[in-house]
Amino acid sequence: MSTATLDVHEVPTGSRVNYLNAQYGVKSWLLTTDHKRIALLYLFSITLMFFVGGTFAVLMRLHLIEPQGALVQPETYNKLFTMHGVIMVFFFLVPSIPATLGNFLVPMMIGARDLAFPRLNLLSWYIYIIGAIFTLYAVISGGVDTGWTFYTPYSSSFSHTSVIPTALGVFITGFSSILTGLNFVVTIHKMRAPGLTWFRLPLFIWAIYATSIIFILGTPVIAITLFLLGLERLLHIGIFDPAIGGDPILFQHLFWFYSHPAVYIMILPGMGVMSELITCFSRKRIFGYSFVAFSSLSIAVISFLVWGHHMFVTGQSIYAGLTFSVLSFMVAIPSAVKVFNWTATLYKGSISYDAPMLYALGFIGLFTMGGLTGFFLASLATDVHLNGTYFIVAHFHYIMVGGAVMAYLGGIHFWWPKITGRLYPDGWARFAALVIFVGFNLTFFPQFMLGYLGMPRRYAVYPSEFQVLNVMSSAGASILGIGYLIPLIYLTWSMRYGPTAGPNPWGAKGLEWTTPSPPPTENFEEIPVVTEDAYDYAHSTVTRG
Amino acid sequence: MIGLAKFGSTFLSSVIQAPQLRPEAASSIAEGVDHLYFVLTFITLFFTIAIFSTIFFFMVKYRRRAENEVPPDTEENLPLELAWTIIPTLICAGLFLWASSLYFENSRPPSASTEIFVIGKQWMWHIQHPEGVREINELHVPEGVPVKLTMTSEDVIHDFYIPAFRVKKDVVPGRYSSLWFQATKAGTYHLFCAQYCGADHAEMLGWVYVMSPADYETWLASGTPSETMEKTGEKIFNKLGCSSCHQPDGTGRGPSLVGDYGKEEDLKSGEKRLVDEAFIRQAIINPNSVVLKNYPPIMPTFRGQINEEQVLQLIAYVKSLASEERNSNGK
Amino acid sequence: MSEHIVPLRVYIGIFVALLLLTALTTGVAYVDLGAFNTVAALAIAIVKMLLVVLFFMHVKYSSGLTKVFILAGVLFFAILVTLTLADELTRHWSPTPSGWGALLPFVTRFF
Amino acid sequence: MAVHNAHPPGFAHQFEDMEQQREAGSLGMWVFLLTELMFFGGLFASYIIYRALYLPSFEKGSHLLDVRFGALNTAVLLASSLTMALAIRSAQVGRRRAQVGFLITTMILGAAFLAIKFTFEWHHDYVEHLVPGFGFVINSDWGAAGPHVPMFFCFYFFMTGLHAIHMIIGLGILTALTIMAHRGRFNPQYYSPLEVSGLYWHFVDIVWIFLFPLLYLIGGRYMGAGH
Repeated sequence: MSTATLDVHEVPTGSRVNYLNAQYGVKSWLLTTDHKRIALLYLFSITLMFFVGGTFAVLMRLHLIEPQGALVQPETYNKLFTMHGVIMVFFFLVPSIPATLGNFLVPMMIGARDLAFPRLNLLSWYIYIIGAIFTLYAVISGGVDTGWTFYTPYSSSFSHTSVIPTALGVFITGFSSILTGLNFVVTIHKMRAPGLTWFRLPLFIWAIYATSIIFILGTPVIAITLFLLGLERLLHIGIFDPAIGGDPILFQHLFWFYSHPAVYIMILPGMGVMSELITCFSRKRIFGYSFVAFSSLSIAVISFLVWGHHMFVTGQSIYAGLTFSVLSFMVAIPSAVKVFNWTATLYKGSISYDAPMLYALGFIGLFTMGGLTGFFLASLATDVHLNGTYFIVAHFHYIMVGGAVMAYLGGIHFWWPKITGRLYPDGWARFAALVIFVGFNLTFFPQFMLGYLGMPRRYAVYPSEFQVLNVMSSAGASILGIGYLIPLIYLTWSMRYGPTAGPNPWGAKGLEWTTPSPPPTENFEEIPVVTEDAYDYAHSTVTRG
Repeated sequence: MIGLAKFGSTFLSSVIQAPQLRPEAASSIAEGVDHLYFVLTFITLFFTIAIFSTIFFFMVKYRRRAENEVPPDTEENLPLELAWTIIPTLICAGLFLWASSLYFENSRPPSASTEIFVIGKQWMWHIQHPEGVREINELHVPEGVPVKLTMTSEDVIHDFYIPAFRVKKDVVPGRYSSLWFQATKAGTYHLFCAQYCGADHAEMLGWVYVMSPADYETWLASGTPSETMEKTGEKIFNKLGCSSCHQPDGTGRGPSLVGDYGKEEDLKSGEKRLVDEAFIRQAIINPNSVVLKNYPPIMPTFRGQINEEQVLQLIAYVKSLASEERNSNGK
Repeated sequence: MSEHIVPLRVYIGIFVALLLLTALTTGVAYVDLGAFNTVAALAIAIVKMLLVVLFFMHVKYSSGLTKVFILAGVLFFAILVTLTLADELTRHWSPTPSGWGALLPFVTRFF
Repeated sequence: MAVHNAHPPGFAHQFEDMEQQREAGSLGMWVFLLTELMFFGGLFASYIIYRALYLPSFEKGSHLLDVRFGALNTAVLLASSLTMALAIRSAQVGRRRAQVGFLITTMILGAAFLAIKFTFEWHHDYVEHLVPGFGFVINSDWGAAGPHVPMFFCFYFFMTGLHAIHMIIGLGILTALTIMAHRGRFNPQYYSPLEVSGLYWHFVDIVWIFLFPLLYLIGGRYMGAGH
């Protein structure tokens, strides 16, 4: 960053030692403590989980083409949506950006050789894998049918499926999140390069920091909650069982204390990616740096205060309902501030239409939709009608798939040359972005209407008047499914056959782009000294290379 | 801005009136909820379109024209930042106040409501009218009369949802939840379970029949003649020996229940509690948690000895004792 | 090393204080103070915690960052408890609220 | 990047110097303790709610515990915290013998705590049929408070059980530390593992400081003083 021109490391990939070719063999991967290799381990594992979860989703949508159900028995359908939710939430969305891009980029962006605790980082991946094995075992051993929310007393006393292995899997994976968050917090606090003050950090780092706070403070609560659920199921001691004096609603409180902030675990890193993409492809400093940075932190904090809006119709006290409603409205404000600032960043920029930018624009549109439909659910009066219907399903998919997954794909496309040292075919990437955008909207927009019309979620069969919209949604799902397969194919192809990428193919700022692609094992030959603010495109010539 | 919103919502509501897009509105609160819904829809579309078209405009106007182009540096603009922080805050505050007021209005049943009892059970709805008529997966209600439902579950959490009335409430085992509505249009409407409750969750549905009050009376009378709930309740009351302590004249070891319903009672803990359905249920199931001030904590729990339906019948009986007193005072 | 070395007598003093407080909290439990039994027990526990945190865990001599982290932890624990109790303890208040007047019982509790 | 060629013992490559490494280690442990706080926090929150709902049963249950063992264990654990702090101090001033001695004392005290817990308390409870899920018997003498006494014991066993698991993990860590200390791995320049493990041990102590009044002294013992 201290140098004005960025194309200083022009060395052909083949002849240079980098983190990918420094060592070979399965053992060198499974015992690695290099944050970049661990990021790739995560990338492969979560991609696998994504397609497992995605398969369940496709089966669900196919089933719902017919009102009486086209494919499976209701019991099987219940397992499909449960396993789709569990796998997508806990094994894909939560680790998605933090564990892959975060792991790869946090040390590189702050000018460090590795995370503070590299062995702990590897341990996190193993914990994730153990959790995933338990959950996949539950899938194979007959599945689980409680819904990803595990509501008591159904999950504790009534379900006859593999609740314990699933809950155990989620419990274990929680510790992977906790340790990853811990590692990031310490690294960001203690290992920034000289001159890299908090207000010179890339906004991605702020977002990851905010996410880590949620990891640290929220995840233990879901862990203890699932622990109690498991004991309750095994021993029937009555903590959540109303028949012996327990309170099933307490489970929901504890569950949502984590699971609502978890939504922000999924979206905050996406917002961080967004700030990187928008600035790079418009060659502009971010508009309102400190507003964007602090909005991440305030989202992280407020996200802990709003969980009760999942429980407006449980018979929750009306006083608590009011409190949670007003706080839920509050969390919209920092999110809105971010969207406005991204839009303003484009003003008078030099905007290019590379594939990552298309994903970024898709993100802004879908996230805005998703965020604003949150108003319907924070409003007590409309929430009563919409809670538990397809409106909810559409709303959170707009945030998590339209938002988080779009940002994840945008980020993967953006840093792919850095991660692999190869370029992918840009035309295909843009085409995929378009297919995903169209498929997504066709899948989930009809679900808003279904919800308003009153179709409850988690229905294996439904009254026939809802069929038209359901068929539309299923059609969209097949387009969306294909849209996700295209990047899988060309990105895999590019790892071997893609043209070699230079150190900085986008002409981007940021310490990670000053290293060769792929970077050497210790990232920097010499720890850089930072003298300028983030995204300072105006004061240096930028060249793609 | 408000005018624009008004226009937008009127426009939208005329579009959304199309039967494919708007669910039937058949209760007194449906219109109010829908109005809020339309305004929210308008706000959503307005901001989504505004942001998207701005981005689109910038994308075209400021597209990169030369590979090594360096645009001017971003300028900070504090007033703009404050404006787009404060304006959304105000919009949110307005929406919160509106939605919450509506919610308050909708959550308070008028005092002269007809009361019907609902028990959710995997995977059916048991409904009992105070007159003794029972239904399964069907609910007959009179048009134009406020109806209050008192609901509980025998097993897991269910959720009683009538889309056409815009009402929904979880039906939780171990406690009472209540719901009220006033149907405004005769007809047949969906009744759904909206909280996942196991294998046949999607089959836990039924129909709500809204009838004119006269038809409703005929329907009630034609139902299988059976005991009223309070009558059954009285029998249980005597069978369980409740009457030995709760004597009508107050000479027993427990308080007299005559006229107790609807009163405020002082508890030993210093709290004041209104004697309503939930209180009576708690007193039967967990008597220790609601010991009255001047009485010893000697009442045993009846948890596990009677089912939810019998608890409801006991409550109906205790409530009838209250109106008896009112009647005798009147005379 | 920048780490502060705490004098031996401070450690011993704190330990003796902790033992005395343990004796005190046990003793107080045998006196009928009504609701204040719980208050006293918790107050003593908090004092004991502070002694351990400040001296045994060296927070008195630590950076501001550590203190901020600890306070953040306590704050979020408080959020968890308060907002859950906000529902659980007010559920049966005034079951038929009317308009904003429903807030009245909540407000009057403070006067 | 000067340190790379001259590694002090225990130095990890990703850090710039020992000071940075020590600060990172200590901050990491504090962050971990925050997650521990929230982990126990979920349990404490549930406890508070059920205690409010079923106060008479919780008081009855509390009176079935022997306060003498609770108080004794508190003293034992506080003493172990003291010896832990003294072990770290010995490292700071470079006394290896004292270090090992204090660590072993800490372990003995920790083990004593667990021994009292398991033999005099849990075993006794099991014999008296006070373990929910394992043949709990509701005594008719408890009167109206009876039905929810098991709920108190649920929390009693969850909380003390989780605490005991933390103690056992702590004993494992202490064993490793004792071996390292014996081999002279720690000196006034490098005692980071000792310091962060100390933080963990003190945290476990603090959890007990709260468990003692919450479980043994609910609502005062004056009613059940004769037990």
